[in-house]
Amino acid sequence: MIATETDPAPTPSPEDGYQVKLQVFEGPLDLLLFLIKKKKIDINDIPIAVITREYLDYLSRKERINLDREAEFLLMAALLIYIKSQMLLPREQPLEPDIDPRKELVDRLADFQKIKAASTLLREKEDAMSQVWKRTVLTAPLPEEDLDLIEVSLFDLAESFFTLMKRKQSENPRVIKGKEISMADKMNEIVAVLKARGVLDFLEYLDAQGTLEEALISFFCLLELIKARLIIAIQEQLFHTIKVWPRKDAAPA
Amino acid sequence: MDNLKEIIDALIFISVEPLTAEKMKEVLTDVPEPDIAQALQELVARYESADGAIRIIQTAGGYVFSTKPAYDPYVRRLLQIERKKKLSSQALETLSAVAYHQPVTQSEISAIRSVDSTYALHTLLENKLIKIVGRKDAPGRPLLYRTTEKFLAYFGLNAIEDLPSEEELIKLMQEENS
Amino acid sequence: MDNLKEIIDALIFISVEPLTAEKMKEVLTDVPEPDIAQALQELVARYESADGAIRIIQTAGGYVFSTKPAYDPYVRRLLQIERKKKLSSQALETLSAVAYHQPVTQSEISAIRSVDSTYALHTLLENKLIKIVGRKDAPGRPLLYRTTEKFLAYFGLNAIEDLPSEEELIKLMQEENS
Repeated sequence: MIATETDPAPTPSPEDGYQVKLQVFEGPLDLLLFLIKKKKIDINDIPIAVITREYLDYLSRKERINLDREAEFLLMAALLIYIKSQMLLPREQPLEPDIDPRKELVDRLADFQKIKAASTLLREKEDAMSQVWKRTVLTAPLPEEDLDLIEVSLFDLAESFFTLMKRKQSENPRVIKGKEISMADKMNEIVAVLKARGVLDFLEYLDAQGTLEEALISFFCLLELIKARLIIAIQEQLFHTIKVWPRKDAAPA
Repeated sequence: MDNLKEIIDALIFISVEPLTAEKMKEVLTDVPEPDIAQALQELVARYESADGAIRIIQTAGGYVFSTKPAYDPYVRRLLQIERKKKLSSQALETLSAVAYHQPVTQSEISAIRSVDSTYALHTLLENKLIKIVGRKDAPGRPLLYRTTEKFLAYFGLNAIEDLPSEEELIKLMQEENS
Repeated sequence: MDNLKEIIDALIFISVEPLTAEKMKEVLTDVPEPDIAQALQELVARYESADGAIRIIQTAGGYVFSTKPAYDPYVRRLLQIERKKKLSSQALETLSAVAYHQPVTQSEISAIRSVDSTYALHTLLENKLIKIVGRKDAPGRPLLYRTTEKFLAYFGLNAIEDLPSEEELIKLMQEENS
């Protein structure tokens, strides 16, 4: 019965695409709060019959509701009707507040109302902060050191792995992507990077290469440049990365 | 130390993240804590009352330089930004629900809002305004969410205790109802 | 313009790159060039003579804030401290690969990441976030790695099963389809 009364069977029409924009209420609690305010009802003593009628009436004006959320709105309708039926049960004594069938809904509404109020206040803060600008700080270069403590969250960790999976997925070893890279270009690039930065962490540099092929070419270039005595590569300790410097006495590349 | 204020000035200026009192202490090991606190306070006041366009604000548990609001139009003109992006109302509502109920699961949030909140949570996660902090000891062991430091900084809050209080919320609700 | 100096102050402060005179002109279209030049000069002088630790220097064709040299030792000390508290993205990625694939060998990790991960593993070992748990029954009998108790404690996990599952991650990170 509920279904026939309230189910506004979606009629496909060209306007359907615009439902989201017309949507006024984010969810059923939002709609309920609106009706309660409109009727100037005390949230702690909701005349459930009145509010249920209003709610169902609103649902029937389906153009106001985003169809994606229909199930959630209907669920609330069912809850309202259920509460109404509970209220109608014959009783010997007046309702105790604790067993008032409306209690759970009232609690939810009160909490939701608070969240809405908090949103309003946070929006004000957001507006104020939007006029305040902080600097984008570029970190000054410092000598490399071992990094001991960490300050990352579980999500950083999970996200890191997710990014890794995505990267793996997009890598197809049988297809060589990108343009052809010449050794000469790559060598010039390395020399240019060294000029700009002074020192290079070679593992990081290899990692930054787009493809395995490019990384391999970079590695051969590194060997070539060492052989040509244009750069120095040093691995300070076993397991540590290889650092590369331009040779001071090197002829201009 | 004679130039303690200036040292703190330099430290706040150079720090990548809001500089906490703890970090200041780590750098200024020989300086008594109250001295640091006082110098800091005087420094903040100095920028506040000075003519300059910049000042020090307290946010996310630390101190950081920022522009004064009056210069927003010029900054936006320089950066060629029409206006800063704001959160959607769904995202903001979801974020409020996380902030006031944390740590909280996805289905709890959806129940509070009476709407499925998966997508809003996803947006907030991507923007690093919330984070996963573990799992709830409940059937299905759902993931638990909390707000982040970035959340505090985004709203100019210093700590989670600075969220609008119960009284402030009630006051606002009464104003709206009358 | 009354507060021209302060506007320039804000612009230099916020600019990611050294702010050129041309850029200032672009933002301050209505202001005569000599006025900008004079305000800039006065602003630079103001910071130079003020007590603060920061000043404006001319570099790479533009103007940029910098700390005064006297504060270098403190700045360096702070940067060292800040640096130590960050795990590089390399290390984090490696840690995530170990977490989700444990027990795992160095060459398996390197294959997953398509990068040699020896150094990152070494860093993680030193920090006791991962440990060696034996050798794999495979040619060369390579070492096997697992995450540690410290890893769990750090991320607030009771057990490694509490890590968000790959399916959960995919769901969370999915682009909205509708």
